[in-house]
Amino acid sequence: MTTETEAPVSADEMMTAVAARALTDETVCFVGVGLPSTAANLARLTHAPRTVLVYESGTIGSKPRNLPLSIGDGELAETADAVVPVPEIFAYWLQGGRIDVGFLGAAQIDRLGNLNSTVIGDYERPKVRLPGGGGAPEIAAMAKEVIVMLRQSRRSFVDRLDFRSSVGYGDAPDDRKRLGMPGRGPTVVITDLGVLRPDPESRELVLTQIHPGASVEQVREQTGWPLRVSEELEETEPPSGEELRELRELRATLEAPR
Amino acid sequence: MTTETEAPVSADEMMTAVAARALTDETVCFVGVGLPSTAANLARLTHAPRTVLVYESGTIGSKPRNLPLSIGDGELAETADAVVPVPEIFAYWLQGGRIDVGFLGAAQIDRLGNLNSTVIGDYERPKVRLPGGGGAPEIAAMAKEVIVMLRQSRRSFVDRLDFRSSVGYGDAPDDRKRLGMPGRGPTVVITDLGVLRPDPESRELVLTQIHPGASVEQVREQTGWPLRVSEELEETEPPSGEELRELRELRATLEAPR
Amino acid sequence: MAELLSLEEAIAELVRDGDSVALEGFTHLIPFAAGHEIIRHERRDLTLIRMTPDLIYDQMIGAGCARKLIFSWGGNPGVGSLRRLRDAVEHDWPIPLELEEHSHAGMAARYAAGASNLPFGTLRGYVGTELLERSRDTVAEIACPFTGEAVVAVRALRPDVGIVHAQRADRQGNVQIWGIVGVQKEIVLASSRSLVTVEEVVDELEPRPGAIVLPSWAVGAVAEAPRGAHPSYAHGYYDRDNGFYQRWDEISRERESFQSWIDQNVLSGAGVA
Amino acid sequence: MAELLSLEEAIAELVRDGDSVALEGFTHLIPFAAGHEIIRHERRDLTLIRMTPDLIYDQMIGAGCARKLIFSWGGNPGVGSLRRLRDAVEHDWPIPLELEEHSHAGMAARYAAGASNLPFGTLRGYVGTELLERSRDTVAEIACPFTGEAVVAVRALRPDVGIVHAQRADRQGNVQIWGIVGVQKEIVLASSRSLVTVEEVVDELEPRPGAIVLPSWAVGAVAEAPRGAHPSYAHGYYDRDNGFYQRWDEISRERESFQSWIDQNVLSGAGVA
Repeated sequence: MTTETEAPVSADEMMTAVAARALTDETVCFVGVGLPSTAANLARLTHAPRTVLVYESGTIGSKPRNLPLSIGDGELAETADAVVPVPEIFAYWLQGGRIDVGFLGAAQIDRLGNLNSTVIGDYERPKVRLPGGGGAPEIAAMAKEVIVMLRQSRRSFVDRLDFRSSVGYGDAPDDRKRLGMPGRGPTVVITDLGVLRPDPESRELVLTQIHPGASVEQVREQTGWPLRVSEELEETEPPSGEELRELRELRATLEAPR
Repeated sequence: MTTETEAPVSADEMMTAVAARALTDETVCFVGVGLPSTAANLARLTHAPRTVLVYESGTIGSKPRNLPLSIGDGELAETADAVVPVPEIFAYWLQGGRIDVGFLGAAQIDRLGNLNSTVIGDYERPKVRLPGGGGAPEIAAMAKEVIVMLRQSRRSFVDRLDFRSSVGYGDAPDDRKRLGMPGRGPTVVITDLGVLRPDPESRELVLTQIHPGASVEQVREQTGWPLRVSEELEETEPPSGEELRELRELRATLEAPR
Repeated sequence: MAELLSLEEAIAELVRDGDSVALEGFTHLIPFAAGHEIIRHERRDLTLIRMTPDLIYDQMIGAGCARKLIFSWGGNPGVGSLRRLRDAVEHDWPIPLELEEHSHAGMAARYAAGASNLPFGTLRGYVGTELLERSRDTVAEIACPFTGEAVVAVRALRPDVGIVHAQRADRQGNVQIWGIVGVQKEIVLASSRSLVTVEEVVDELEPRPGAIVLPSWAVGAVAEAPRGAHPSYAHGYYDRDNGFYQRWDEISRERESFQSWIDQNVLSGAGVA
Repeated sequence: MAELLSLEEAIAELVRDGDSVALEGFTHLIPFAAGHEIIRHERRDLTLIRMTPDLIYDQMIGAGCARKLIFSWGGNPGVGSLRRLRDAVEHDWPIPLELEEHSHAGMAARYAAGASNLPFGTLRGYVGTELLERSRDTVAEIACPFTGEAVVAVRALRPDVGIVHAQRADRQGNVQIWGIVGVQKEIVLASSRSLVTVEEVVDELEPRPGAIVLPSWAVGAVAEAPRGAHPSYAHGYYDRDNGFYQRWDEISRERESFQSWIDQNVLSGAGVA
């Protein structure tokens, strides 16, 4: 299969490459479909070959050659080390504390990393009914750390969530502890404009990294609260030729007829 | 294999044949090793070919050709329709209410069919430490009905148990209901001398059947409480030639080297 | 022993107006043929239960079968929204739809509790989220009697009818499932009545790696429904029709296009898309 | 990733005096070789945990390794008593043995709760029995928050060390088990440290019907121990040595005959009986 490597880097590609880099080798990842699945597979195919992918459909150690469109594609089972029932994947594996990294997306995020994937507007009379929490509430609570991926805009980075589907840091720095959550919470939020990380004290998300071509002004404009910017703001290294080639080959498998 | 059919019928053989007859076809039995396993397999090989044997080791629908010495012999898995983990066999299958008949033995039984398989003497300083409850407490509670098999003597048919390991009818006729037990409790107690059944009102065990060669006097003598005898006491039909042949062939597989 | 019925007989016999019905299959083995048969039988006022409503419930909701939905993730996987579900929730079309919303972990625990004949399942979850506040009837915080720790109890699910699709059954009605097994066993065991649709009925179930077997006596009815999971997939038989999942976004966008798809592909009895 | 160690190294590293240790295997795959290694290492004050203590704990108790036993059925299956267990309980020989006694269903629920990182498991059981009164620290009645129904909570088991035997591992330490799988997975996942002894280490784990796989990263250590489950059995490798189970009744009858058997067959390092 030949793939284009000369086209400019898209926003999704940048997010995916940055997310993949956030994974060190031998990490056990609980993965949802879409960008997270692409990022985890990209890591596996580049710098972190022993990354373990766990899908909520019950496949453990899947090594798909083609990107799955759904969380339960047949290839995930065929290439897995083990396939277990869905109650077991949540009870023994996620709640059991065996997941290093959970990937989450969302429609809205607030400054303490709490997520909304349930509704826009009022719950009873929603403007937009979103898919809902799915595996996210327990991934957010139980994974040792959480990587969040979503595009940055005033509609997604909001002062106040319309619904709290999953807990980041709750309402205060020690809320996770109070709520008995074993995981550390969201350690990095990757957007199409940059990267945010929680302040070690207040847990408020701080812009720590900016992608090539984006400006701090632009990021501030797309954030629904007064955004704090790190004094040591870094610029993201663009995807390397190898990253881009692997990524585009991967994405091509998603569109190709099977 | 040739087996003796002319030897006199032993006490164990009589108990086993009577227990096998108590099973109608298509019954799902939760079986322990020893006489119960022999009885259920005898039923399966004679009048009740569709009897389903469930062993607490997790084998469902085992069809052993040789009698197992332990509850988890390899042949039970090899001949099973399904093998499930031990937590599942107790949660989904026994507690789930899918067992028609549970077989239980015990060291002691009282007049309300409660069983002791834990200690003789004081719990802290026992005269004899018995194996303990094992699967029995929940089989006694959850199986739709229970068949008890044990030899009759003043040491086993006691006025007061040294320890209540499993509940028959508790302390009063409606105790099972009060304790929230879905099963009907022990419907028949098979001994080497006869058969006892609970009185429909008081639940007290009543002698309803006596084996050939035994006398009511003898049964009374071997019972540690004033035994009630049914007005319609029947004599047990001795094992037929076919029953005895199948039974002796089965028991021979237990002793034969594999 | 499971009865071997035609799909039409099975739905006619098992599913009644007002029932709570779970058609399960986690992405894999979604019982589309059975869902279409329920639409053809014009069953009404159903409480539909599924972790991921997926296209099958989008179709059943759009067709007016459902009064209530119990679920945990209601999107079109990898594509976007379930537009008929949204239309029902946002605009009461064709009729209002009550929601009972949980997380995946909570739903899985509720099914397992149902299969275990327990009144509730236990997990660490929901805390700190608005799901907890929204679902007080079915989620409650309880304290561990030994450590005092707070955990969450979720009410057991015991559907009136549980329906799953599987690869095979033998002529006695024993069912074999392999690949992603999801919550198939739990649904069959948790439900008062159960139906398993299968790709084929065979003489013997040859053992396979990763396969589970549901014994005939634990299954209510078995009905042959070849390609009965399409456009989802049946491991070893056919792949997921990702193209159809993508096209559904267009088909379901407008009420008219949806209605005409249902008319032509379900109500006409012409079979699955 | 699981470390591949020799059995001697593994026991030296993982099992310490005073630990709570579960050597599991429900009749099948009982880790005798690991138990014998613990006896050779003269570990003391252990809390031994097993549903069915079987011969392996009879030996370890007789050898003085155990301070406490957590169990649900302590007989010699199909044969009779565990005479060393009885001698410890009835006559404090070689040292007193504290008992924590449960039912099988309760133990299974306790292991599953441990593997699930829950503080307790839930079941319908114990009610009306003296087991409930004897085990107040680990069994408690609780009420369903939705229906008010009484059910029983059992305290989760999280052993310091969990040890099981399996048929195979690959060189990365992934473990494959088939036949009766018992509570092998639960023990490995519930324990702080875990060891799997295997019949053989192979290049690749060929998929097999009925097999489960424990991924290497969920296992602490793997040690090769051929015939390591004898006199119990390893499905596909060797049968249960029923004759030894019957002979054990004689060997274990007297303290002297037991001691001399241990000396000759375990302490001498001559290997398993």
